[in-house]
Amino acid sequence: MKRLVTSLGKVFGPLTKLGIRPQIAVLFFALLFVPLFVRDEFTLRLLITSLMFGGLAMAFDFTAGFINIVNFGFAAFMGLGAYSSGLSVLKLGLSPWLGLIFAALLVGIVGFGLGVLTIRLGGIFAACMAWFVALALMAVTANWVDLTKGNSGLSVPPLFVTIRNMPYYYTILAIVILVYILLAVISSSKIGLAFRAIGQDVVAAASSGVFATKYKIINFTISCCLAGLLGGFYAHFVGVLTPQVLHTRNTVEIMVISYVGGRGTIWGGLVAALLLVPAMDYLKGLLELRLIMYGAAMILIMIFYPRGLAGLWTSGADYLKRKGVLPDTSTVSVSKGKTGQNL
Amino acid sequence: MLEIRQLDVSYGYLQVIWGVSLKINEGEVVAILGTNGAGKTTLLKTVMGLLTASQGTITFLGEEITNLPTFKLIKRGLSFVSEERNLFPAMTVFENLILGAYTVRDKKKINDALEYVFTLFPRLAERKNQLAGTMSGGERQMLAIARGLMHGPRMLILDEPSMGLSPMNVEAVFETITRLRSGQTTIVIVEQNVNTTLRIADRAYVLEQGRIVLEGTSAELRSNDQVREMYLGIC
Amino acid sequence: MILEAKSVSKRFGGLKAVNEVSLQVQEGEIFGLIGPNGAGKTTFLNCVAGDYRPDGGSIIFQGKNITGFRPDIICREGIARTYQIVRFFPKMTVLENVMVGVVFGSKKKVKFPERTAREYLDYVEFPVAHHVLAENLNTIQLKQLELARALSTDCRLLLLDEVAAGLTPAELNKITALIRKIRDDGRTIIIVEHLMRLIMNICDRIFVLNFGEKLSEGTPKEIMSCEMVTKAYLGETYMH
Amino acid sequence: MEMLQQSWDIIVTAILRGGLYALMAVGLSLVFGVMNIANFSHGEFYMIGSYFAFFGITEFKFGPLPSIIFAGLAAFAIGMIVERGVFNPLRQKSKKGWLMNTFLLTLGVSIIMQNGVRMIWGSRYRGVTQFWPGRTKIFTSMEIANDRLVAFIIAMITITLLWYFLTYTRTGRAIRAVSQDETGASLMGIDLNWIHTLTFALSCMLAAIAGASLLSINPAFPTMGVNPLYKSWFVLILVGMGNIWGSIYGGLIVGLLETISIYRFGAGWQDVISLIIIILILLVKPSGLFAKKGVKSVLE
Repeated sequence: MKRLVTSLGKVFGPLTKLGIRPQIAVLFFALLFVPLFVRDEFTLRLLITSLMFGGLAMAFDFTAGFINIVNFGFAAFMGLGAYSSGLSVLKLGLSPWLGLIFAALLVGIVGFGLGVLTIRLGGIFAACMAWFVALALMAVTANWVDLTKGNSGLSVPPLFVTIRNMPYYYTILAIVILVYILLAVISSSKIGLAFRAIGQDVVAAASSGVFATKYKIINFTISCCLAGLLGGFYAHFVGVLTPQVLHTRNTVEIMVISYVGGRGTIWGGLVAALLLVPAMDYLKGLLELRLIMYGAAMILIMIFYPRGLAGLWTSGADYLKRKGVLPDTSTVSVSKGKTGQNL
Repeated sequence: MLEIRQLDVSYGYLQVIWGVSLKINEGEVVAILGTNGAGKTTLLKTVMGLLTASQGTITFLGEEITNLPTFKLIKRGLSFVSEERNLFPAMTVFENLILGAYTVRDKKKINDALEYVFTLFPRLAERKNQLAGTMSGGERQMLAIARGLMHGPRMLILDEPSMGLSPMNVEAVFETITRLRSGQTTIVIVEQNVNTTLRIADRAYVLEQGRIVLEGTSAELRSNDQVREMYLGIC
Repeated sequence: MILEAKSVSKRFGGLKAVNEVSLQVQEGEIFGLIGPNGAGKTTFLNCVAGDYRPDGGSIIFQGKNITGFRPDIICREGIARTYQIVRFFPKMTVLENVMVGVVFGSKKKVKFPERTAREYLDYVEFPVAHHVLAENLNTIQLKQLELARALSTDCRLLLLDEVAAGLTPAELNKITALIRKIRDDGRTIIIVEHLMRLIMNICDRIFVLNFGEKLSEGTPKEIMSCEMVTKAYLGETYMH
Repeated sequence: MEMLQQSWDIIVTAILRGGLYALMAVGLSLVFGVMNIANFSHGEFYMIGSYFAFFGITEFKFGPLPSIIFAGLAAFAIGMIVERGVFNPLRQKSKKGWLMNTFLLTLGVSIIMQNGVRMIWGSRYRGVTQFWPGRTKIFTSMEIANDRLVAFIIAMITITLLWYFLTYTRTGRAIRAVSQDETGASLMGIDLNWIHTLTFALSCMLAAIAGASLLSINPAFPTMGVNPLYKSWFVLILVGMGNIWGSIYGGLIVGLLETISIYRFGAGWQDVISLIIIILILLVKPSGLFAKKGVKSVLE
């Protein structure tokens, strides 16, 4: 076992340096082959939804878990992406693929603008401002019936001229892998160091030479941009858009997934989505009870295991390392002088 | 009056207090000395129920109080003036003091206590209606001590009363402690300011790495070479 | 002259926390800033470090007017600081804490930030393994960590705000030696402190603030013998 | 003349509307100030209040006022249970990341309450036609339903009583003490657990009174709390967190913004307009209109 892990470590070493977790690389590899075994269109659809939520949760965590700003209007940015991709195809005649890119850019620009205006303030204030902007966006979408068809719904052309789900599956898998690699690489870079510093103590970060506002805006823009991209995918995957896409309810769902996954980990959200979304669907028959259970589970996890699934994984790995099953990879560097606890 | 037996305290996995035993008699002024990080504040906070003891017992006036919630200890006559002062910044001096007597229901007793602390600190009487948050460091420390006296405690525990104060204020605070002592309040004091503390204390314990390494009367400790070298910086 | 403050003022509401303070700090000296509580010492440091924007006056650092600059820019200009209440990144390791300063704090591009960070940790003789999370450290260790982070920005001028608060004489001797070492290695230091023994011991010159204004300035000897200072600051009973 | 009349109408409507937003916001503000919880389930207590008032009238045959009081007390009790069952255990376990963790907990509470109510009482509307029949003439040509007027008066009385309680009573002072320094408060002999439970329950009661006194205007249904929740958050952010007097002005401002935008742009756009204006105000004054820096307090 130990030798296996060590040799795997050699293979994944370069990946780890980029901040990409070997276990996630394995997961992606496995996901590549899923459609070979899953022939059932319904299950495939569910997996697509799970991956989509996983991507959204990762993008959400990139802001919440690193610079410590909860984008409470996240679903609205995703919804804005969905509508702008859909409308660019319908009104400007772009291809759906260009629509995705258009959506990502547009939402990125909106996120940048909002960031410039509000995000320097930080804390619960920035969260509420993002939320208010989201509520306003949703109200506009619902009321600007000429453009968006309002609550009766906007039909959007699909990405592929096929009723099969396989192409969508590989598209979203590719998007999610890209999102993960992008976020992992950024967060293990120098910029990521700045993000974490800002999230933990803004004043200390500033007095160490970090220009907090700049990095906050960079972070927020990237996160919004990805929300827009995934929103665009949603539009062309589902086919019909209503203002409900922008609803706070969806932000809550994404937030729960990312928190259950584990804050500040990026990958936790993806794993949580792959577990939670199918589980919720499986329990559909329970009606209200299902949501009550959802709420209760959330409360229990928050109280008893706030570090989330990622925390569970880390503790497990630590346990195995202590037992000697896994090699201890943490570089122990003891400097001169006394070591450790002189509390 | 207060007795601690074989107390262990940990922060997470890290044990900070190791088998500490000590005893404080009625009417004494006892100092607890030690280097920074020796566990002095931890010890006091554990006595006050702000931290949890993992082993050992604490008794106060013959009853066990180990790990009781803080508010119950106040009702039993303990009072703790913390290092951070813990004042209510948006309330006036007067309101802060009234809250000090939260456990006292008798109006007359509250008024007596107010009068007492105002004679002790005339400065506070002048600033009765000032917000605590707008006061200077020295005044805050006075208010914190005064507030700690409002419920007529049997024992007053002071954590670093001179920390962050200018020398003049330090003198004022120590003068107050001397005066309280003649008022028959039992006092436990934790200090960095070893010289001055040993002048006013009857006895002292020395804590090192979470263990008691020395104890004795102030005179004994002042003449102890080890203490002089380590804590008074006389080399 | 490395730093010059020209009639710097800072008000909070009606209160003049710092009022027309002018001072000059020479290259390579240890400059003490003392005064009773609320005299405006920390406020003045905050004005220099950019945490506050002064209401009046100007601050010249190495011939450049840096008045009202952002703290991160001032840091890269070469002024680093520590805080009265230690500030650090609790969820980062000791090494990462210092790396923030190495990577972002200096105009120079550092080739191997990790190695440089370790050098600074060794420089302050940091006693704990570098991969420990900062939230697990105690006060004195955190002070050392903060000092290492401040130094790691490759500063020319270091502002120390009450580094000695809460230290015992033994630890004090250690930090005194460290401050001297930092100065001997070519950095200028402004130190705000209550502990007179430390101040008198290591400062080349001392500046006394009282109610936001200059009271006196001179060598430790001059300050000790200045009656005005003794009265206002030290109190009658101190000098036994 | 007509213009003048119209603006009076707008102001009166805005005040009536704003008074209830203020009542909601005060509760939200109290919980934030004392417990440091950004409560997302506040609207659910408004909803619960509405239901209890309905059952008070229809099942127990209480009069309007007793029904509202009944709703308030019931929500108080449920609030106590929720605090003891949800927030208290977390407080005992760990206070790391408290603000975010409790925020998520309130989301969980909100989900459970909404769906619990739907499961027990279904999704249909339950309302009463009138509490206090009749209309009152305010100006020569403006009449207002008595229900609206009384609801406003109830809101104002409740806020005044709360203010008195917090300023002059021993327990009220203890609540403020906890909001300013928890350790300090426990060192005064204040039982933090009890104060937290009491504060949360009080806040729930305020929301429920708002919901109950509007029952004849807004019938009870499971998701009715969403809108008042949004509105009270608008107020809270607009005036700055944890400021009771500010919440009253804030309530009136939000009420005014809404009423004006409904008059000028028609229903549907009111949220857009008032949000845009709030966002603009906040860009100029980020910590809220009435926030004081550095001093956190329930009552200032």
